[in-house]
Formats: sequence, structure tokens, C-alpha cells
Amino acid sequence: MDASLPLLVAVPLLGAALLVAGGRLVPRPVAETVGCAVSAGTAALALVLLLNSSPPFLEWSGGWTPVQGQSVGIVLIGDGPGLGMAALASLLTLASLAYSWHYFDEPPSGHAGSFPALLLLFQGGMCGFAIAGDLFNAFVWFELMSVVAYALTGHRVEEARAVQGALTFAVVTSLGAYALLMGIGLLYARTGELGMHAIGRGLDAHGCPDALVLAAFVLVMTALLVKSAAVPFHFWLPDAHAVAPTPVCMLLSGVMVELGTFGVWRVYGTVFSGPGGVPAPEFERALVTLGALTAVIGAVMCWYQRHIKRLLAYSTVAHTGLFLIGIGVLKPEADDGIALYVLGHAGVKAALFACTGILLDRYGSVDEHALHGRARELKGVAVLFVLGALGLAGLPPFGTALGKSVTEEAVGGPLTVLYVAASAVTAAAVLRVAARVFGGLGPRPETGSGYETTGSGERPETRHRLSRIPDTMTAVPAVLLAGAVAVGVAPGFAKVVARAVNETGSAGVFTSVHWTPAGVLLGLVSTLLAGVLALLAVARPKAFAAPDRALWLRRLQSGHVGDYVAWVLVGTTVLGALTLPGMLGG
Amino acid sequence: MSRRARLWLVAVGGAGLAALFVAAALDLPAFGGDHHPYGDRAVHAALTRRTANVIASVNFDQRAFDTLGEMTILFAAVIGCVILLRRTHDEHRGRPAPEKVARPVRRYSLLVLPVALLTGLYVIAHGQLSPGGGFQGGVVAATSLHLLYLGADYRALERVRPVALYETGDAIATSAYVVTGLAGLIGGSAFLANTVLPYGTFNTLSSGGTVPLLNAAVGMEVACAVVVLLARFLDQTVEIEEGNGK
Amino acid sequence: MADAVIVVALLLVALSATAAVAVRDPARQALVLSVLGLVLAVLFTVLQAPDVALSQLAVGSALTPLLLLLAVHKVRRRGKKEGHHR
Amino acid sequence: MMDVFPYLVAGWVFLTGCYGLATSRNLIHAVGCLSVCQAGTYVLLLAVGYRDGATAPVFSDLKPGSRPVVDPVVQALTLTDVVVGATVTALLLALVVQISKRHGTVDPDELSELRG
Repeated sequence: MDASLPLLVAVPLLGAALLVAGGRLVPRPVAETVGCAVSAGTAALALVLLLNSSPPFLEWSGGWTPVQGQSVGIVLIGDGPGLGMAALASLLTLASLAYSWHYFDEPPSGHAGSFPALLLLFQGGMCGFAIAGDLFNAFVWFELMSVVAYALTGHRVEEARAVQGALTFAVVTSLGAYALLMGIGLLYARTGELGMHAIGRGLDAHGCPDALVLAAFVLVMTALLVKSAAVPFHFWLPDAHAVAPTPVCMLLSGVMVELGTFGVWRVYGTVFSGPGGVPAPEFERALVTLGALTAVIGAVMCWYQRHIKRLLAYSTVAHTGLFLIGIGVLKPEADDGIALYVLGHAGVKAALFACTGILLDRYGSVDEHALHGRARELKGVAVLFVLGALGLAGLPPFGTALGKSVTEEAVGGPLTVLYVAASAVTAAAVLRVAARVFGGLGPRPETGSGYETTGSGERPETRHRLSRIPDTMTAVPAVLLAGAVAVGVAPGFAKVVARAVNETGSAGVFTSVHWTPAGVLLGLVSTLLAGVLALLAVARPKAFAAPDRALWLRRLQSGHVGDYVAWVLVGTTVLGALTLPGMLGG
Repeated sequence: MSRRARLWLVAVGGAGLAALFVAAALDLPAFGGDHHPYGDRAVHAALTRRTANVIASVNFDQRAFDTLGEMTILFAAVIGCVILLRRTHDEHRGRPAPEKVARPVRRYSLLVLPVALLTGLYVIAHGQLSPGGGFQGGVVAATSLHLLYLGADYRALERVRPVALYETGDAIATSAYVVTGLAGLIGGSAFLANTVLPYGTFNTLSSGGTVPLLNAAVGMEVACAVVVLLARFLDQTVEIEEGNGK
Repeated sequence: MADAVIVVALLLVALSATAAVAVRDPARQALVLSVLGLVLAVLFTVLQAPDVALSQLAVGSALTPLLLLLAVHKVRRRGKKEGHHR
Repeated sequence: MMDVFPYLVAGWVFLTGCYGLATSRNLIHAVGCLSVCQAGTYVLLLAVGYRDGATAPVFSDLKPGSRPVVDPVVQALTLTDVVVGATVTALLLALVVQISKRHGTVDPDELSELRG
């Protein structure tokens, strides 16, 4: 059973290769069916392995099992969190393949299989990254998922915005990847190993942490934080997620960004958590500071958007901030909470993107102001969209609410307020969109400061503008939302997740995870807050429009790739400065 | 952001990173040091599997899983370029006029072409013995085909280079690598395990078990991929023209 | 002796990398990058990495500059055509 | 001096590339700068694997055990890195070509579609 772990990568890759080889011979429906079948098969395999992952196991690729504790092969980790992320990535890939079924843009002639093939490669890359136990191998899969994501983001080459967003994304992420490689070089020089556990042991054997460990930590984390879009590495995300085709957005926001966060957790836990690594208080300071900043900036910017996909992208930024805080406090309960939060968030966010895609394909616009009252006829989509917004706010019994409440109790204090506020503001922005676009409530808002990206003039992603919404496109968000609810209510599910996370994460400390009155109350509070904010914004658009004071924040998001690179450099310095204090003593 | 402000950011960020890196470099083991535990184990493992070129053994045996990812990245980039550089609705295809080529150039390139092609194939074939292998040979072989563009003209190149065939070849080579890996899982012990074939005699073409097979698959993949990549870019430069209605 | 050769190769790498950034014209940069590829290949040979040197020679000093030049050509040709239309 | 010089060169190359990337006025030039950044990673990896007085880890003309060899693992990593770099360059250039078509420019200062 354990030996089939690498198949999580091999199967989608083989499927993609066959789709490309046979793509010119088979008609489109066949290619799409094959794509769905391969993706579903991989998802099933991931779930089966996940059920067998207690206790966690290691698999050595190529059969190079260690001799006297040392191996020359690549180690893969089959534990709950890794396989859980692989399963999540696989299920979302299946969802986006189903969403794009038959209706998505005509492929280039002779390449019927190219879009499903790219999605399968994406799936393979994400699964590979999730189960990687070797730092260089993680880099390879990191690159694969990045390269595929660039191509998918720029897929609609006729759109000026799509190609610009894709290039920005590609440059910033590639730079991050090279920083990761520099970090790997430093770690290899010190320890002479590449396996994450082996590096960790090597660092511990060397003794107290020094500048080399600090630099390696900063460089490796730079790549992962670029991927998970922490401030100030986050600028690429809104630009890319706003322009990528909808099925791709579902994957980017639903799971790829979270994989970056997962990478932070994995790498810290295996490489840097020992006595020779980065001390816990330093890690906590760095991650909680950056996470809080990310949550605040993400939420504020989310509120000021009128381009609906961009708005959703910023809400992803805000939520990543919350995830980073949860990981940063290094408590087993917080880890459990974040795991549940990520699962719930993936379903909710992907569903919201799917609904936005329907708007785009139906009306040729994703602009909140231009669509004012136009989508009144789409009752079903409206219900799904509002449900998604409530899930984002953390309304019980959504999985997001359970995850959030567990994390809130773990982090405690003022950070709890931040959790409530960030989720309330992002959800309020989405509810505001729903009230205006689907309900036609309030006066038609006026155009804002001018320094913004509108959502009009976007072309539908389907061959023709849809006159009737296909069943697949509404079924997918419905199922995703149902999944997000199931995370919260399925009996025993939360316990299983917590157990799986604790088995790897907290060295045998097992925590119990369940709904608490305080958690439910906090969830209700943030939902209520979101509703009130949204209603006020709709009723009084002037009072809640972006004030000139906020303009500097918007100007930072300039769309200029040079700016973003400069911010990445600043980010590494900030990260280094935040981690530095406790490491000088050694 | 103004150019000045950006320069300040770069200065601050760059200075921080530079300081960090210099401090780290001072803590690194001295250049040329003797502590390479993984490297020493890799050499030992390569010799037990009778692969003369240790790097080939690391790439195609010990860390073959990395190479799988690497060739998939190349494969993905090829599909990506095919999609990104497709002819869009507002563009049309122009016929390039045949160009006159100076005789020395023509003679030189037609002379070098077969030599370069053979060199590429030789480098691929000896991957597990001497420096070189699928990557290097594949790139050389693919690039050499393009000497035709220099020596004859674009049309001559198009005749020897049916791009669709190379795309299929690219995909088949990638699947061949995965299938070899699966054979290791089914017939041996683990995915990409080099236990299916005999290891052969040290320092011969067929030594190393599945290493030559994987090496050949990568060679074919890289050659096809580079041909397709260059073809897409040449297509954009030479043939595709934008319509007037933009 | 070996150290001296390594130092020279390293200096050349640093120099040509700086030049590749300083040269702002992309077509010229492609040529400088091809020189950088060559110098890197020399450095790798000196560092006893013939495999990497070979691939750097093929990729860094031939393939990458070629792709860059093709892109420059395409962009320039567009610019010229645009000029005609206006 | 010789102990750290190669590492410093690697850092210099990487940072120079970053500087070029941030200040570039032409996207094709920026892509070139990114490949300079990557050259820094090659130099670091190979410098880390070097061993004084050792030879290449290829035993076709060398009796195993007769001489020390340099670290083969970093060479394999660098090889992977080189190929990855070329593919990323190709993909980025494809995007730049499309940007020049859709925006009519490859100067990042003149791209103003995405902001705020």
C-alpha cells in the first residue's frame, strides 16, 4: 500500500502525457472525460492512502530504503496533513474540470486535450509538493505547479490583463523559487543532506543556530511566503487571480496558496524546529507579525474592490494571513483549527469563484457597479453566492466556522478580534456584491478614485455568452458548499482531522476539537457584523467608499513588476529582522 | 510608485539581503571542504549499480523522482508555450518569402548540421558513461536541426520538422519515463526502482539497469521539447502577423 | 594553481553577470548572456562539473539567448509595423 | 579569502540580477535578469559541492577509489536547475510576446491595466 504513494504524482502526469499525445485524435468530450477520470482516480487514491495514514509512514522513491539510517533516495511523507492536502488538491481539480466541462473556451485546433492536460499536471505538481519530504524535491514540484499556473493564468492570451497578470505572477514566483534554491544550497553546505528530517538532524548536530541558519530560513521561507501571498510578498496574487480563467482561480485560491502555508508548516516542523534551527519565539514573532499585517491589508483592500474576482482574491490574501497566524503560534489546537479552516475555506472560496464565473459568462462583466441589479434573474446562483459569503464570515455550521473558532480559542487575546474582524470585513464585501448584483439594492454607486481596476470589458470564458446556465456550472459550487458544511457537521470528522494533524505536528500531544458555545457565538458575531457592514455600505455608498486616505495603500498595488520585486527584497529583509533578535545570543 | 521610491526599496531590501548572505557565507564551511556525506554515499551507490557516470546515477536512479518532475516541467512549459503562442482570432498567417543565403553560410551550416546532430545523439547514448546525457544531447540535437533555417530557409526547415509529430514525441517520451517507473513498482519494489533490468558490465553502453532507458526517454523528450519551443517562437517571428482590426 | 584559475573564472562570471544587467538593450543583453553562459561553462569545468558545463553550454549560451533574440525580433517587428499604420 | 570568495560571487550574481529585475525598463531585459539571478544559484550549488584536489565523479577513465571526487549530488541538482531555468525563460518570453501584442509596449512603466 505504502509503495503506491508516488502514484499520486505519476498517475496525473501519465494522464496528461496521454492526453497530449492523443489530443489531436480524439474529440473534446473524450479528452475531458479522460481528464475527469484520471483526476478522480487520483483523488480516490489520495483518500484511500489518507485513511491508511495512521500512523504516518515514509516511502523512499526508487526503493532506496535507508541503510544504517541513511539513504541516497528521495523520501516521501505519507501523513495526514500531506495526504489531506493532496486529496483536497485532487478533489478541487476534479471540481474545476467538471466546471469547465464542455463550455470552457474552444481549445486551439488540434489540442483538444491541452487544457485538461495542464490541469492534470497542476494536480500532479500539487500532490508532489504535498507529499514531498525532501527539500529539493519540494522545489521541483513547487516549480512544476508554478510553471503550470503561469501558463493557465495567461491562458486567455487575447486579454491584455491576463498576460500582464500572468507575467507578474511568473516573475515574482520564479524569483521566490530561486531564493528557495539558494536556501537549499546553504542548508546542504552545512549538513550535506537534502531530506527535510535529515537536514533538521544535521542542524541540531551542529549546535546553536547562527547566521547561516537564519539566512537559510529567510530564503526558504521567502519562496513559501511568496506562494502563500503574505504581505509584502502578496502583490502578484490579486493581479493573477483576477485574470486567470475561473476554473483555474478555483484552484489557485482554493488550494495552491494554502499549499504555500502548508509548506511553511512542514518545513518549519521538519527542518527548523529543533535546537539547531530557529527558536520558537522568533518563528512566532515573524509569522504572527506578517500574518496580522496580511490579514489587515487583505481585508481593507478587499473592501475597496469593485472587480469581483479581484475582491475574492484579496479575501484569499486576508484569510492566508489568518492561516499564517494560526501556524505561527505553534499550538496543536491552532494547527487543528487551521487544517479545518483551510478545508472549509477551499470549498467556500472555490464556490464563490465558480458563481462569479457564471456572472462573467452570462453578462460579460465582473464589475460590481456595472452589474448593479442585472443578475436578479439568477435566483439559484444568488443563493449559492450568499451562502458562500456566509461561509466566508464563519457562520456555523460551516467548516470555516469550526476551524476559525478552534483557532480563535487557541490564539486568544487581541488576535481573536483580528480573526473576527478580517473574516467579517471580507464577507461583508462579498455580501455587498451580492446585495447589489443579485438584489439590485441601494443606489447605483458612483465611480471611485480612478486608481482602480474595474471589472467591465472582460470577455466571457465560454464560446458564446451564455443564455442559459448549464447545470454543471451550478452543481459544482453547490457541491463545494455542501462539502464546506460537511467539514463542520460530519460527526467525528473534526476529530479525525485533529488526530491526523497532531500525529505529525505536535509530538504526541492530542487535542480534542469540537464546537464550543463561545466559538459558535464568535461565528455568529462575525456573520452579524458582516451583514450589518454590507447593508450600511449598500445603503450609504458614499460614506463607505474608499477615502482618499486609503489611496496610498491602493497605489502600492501598482501592477508594476519592478515594484513587486523590490517588495520581495524588502520582505526578505523584514523577515530577517523579525527573526534575528533571539538568534544573536547563540 | 516613482522610480526613485522603488530604487530606495531595492536599496533597503538588497542591503538587508546582502548583509544576511555575507554573514551566512562567513559561517559556511570553507570552499573546497571535505564534508560531503550525501555525495560520498551517492558515489558508493552508483558503483554498486555499475553506473560509471555518478551524475547519471543520481539523476536517473537515486533521485530519478526529481528528474520526473524536471521533465514534466519541461513538458508543461511546452504545452504552455503552444497555448500561449497560438494564433489568435485576430491574426493571420503570412508566407515568408524565400531568402537568399550567402554560399559560405549555406555550405558551413549544411556541413555542421549532420556533425552536430550526430554529436547530440552520441552525447545522449553515452549518458551513463561519460559527461553528458539526455539533457545535453537533446538540446544539441534539437538546436542543430535549426541550422537548416540558417543554411537553407524557413520552408526547408518546416519540411523536416512536422511540429505535431514532435509534440506527440514529447508526450510519448514523458509517458515512457512514467511507464518505466511503473514497471519498477510492478516488477520490483518501488516506483522508479532500478531493479527490473540486470545492471550489466561496468562501463558499457548497456550498464546501469534502467538508467540508459530513462536517459533515452529524457533525451527524446528534451529534443522534441526544444524543437517545439523553437518552432513556436519562430512561428511568431516569421509567420504570424496581426490583422489590422485590433 | 587550480585556485588561481577558479578565482579568474569567478571574477569573469561576476563581471559578465554585472554586464548582463547593466546592458539595457535586450538584443545586446542576449549576447552578453551568451558570454555569461560560456564563462559559467568554463567555471563549471574548472569546478569538475563537466556534465553541468555541457548543459550550460547548450542551454545558457545557445538556447536561452536564441529565445531572447527571437522575442526581441518579434517585438521590434511589431513596433515597426505599428509605426507604419499610424 | 578563498574560503568564502565563491559564495560571495554567487550572492553578488543573485543580487545583481534582482537589481536588474527591479529597475528594468524592458520586459525582455527583465527576463534576462531573472536568468542572471538563477546563475547565482548554480554558482552557489557547485561551489558548495567542490572538494580541493578532487576530480569529476565520472569513472569511465578513473579507477574507483583512486582519487577523491567532487560531490555529484549538487551537480545533479544544478543540472535540473539549468533545465528548469530554460523552460521558465521560454514561458516568460511567450508571455512577453503576447504583452507586446496586447499592450503595444514592453515597458513595465507603461502597463497600467492592473492596479488598485
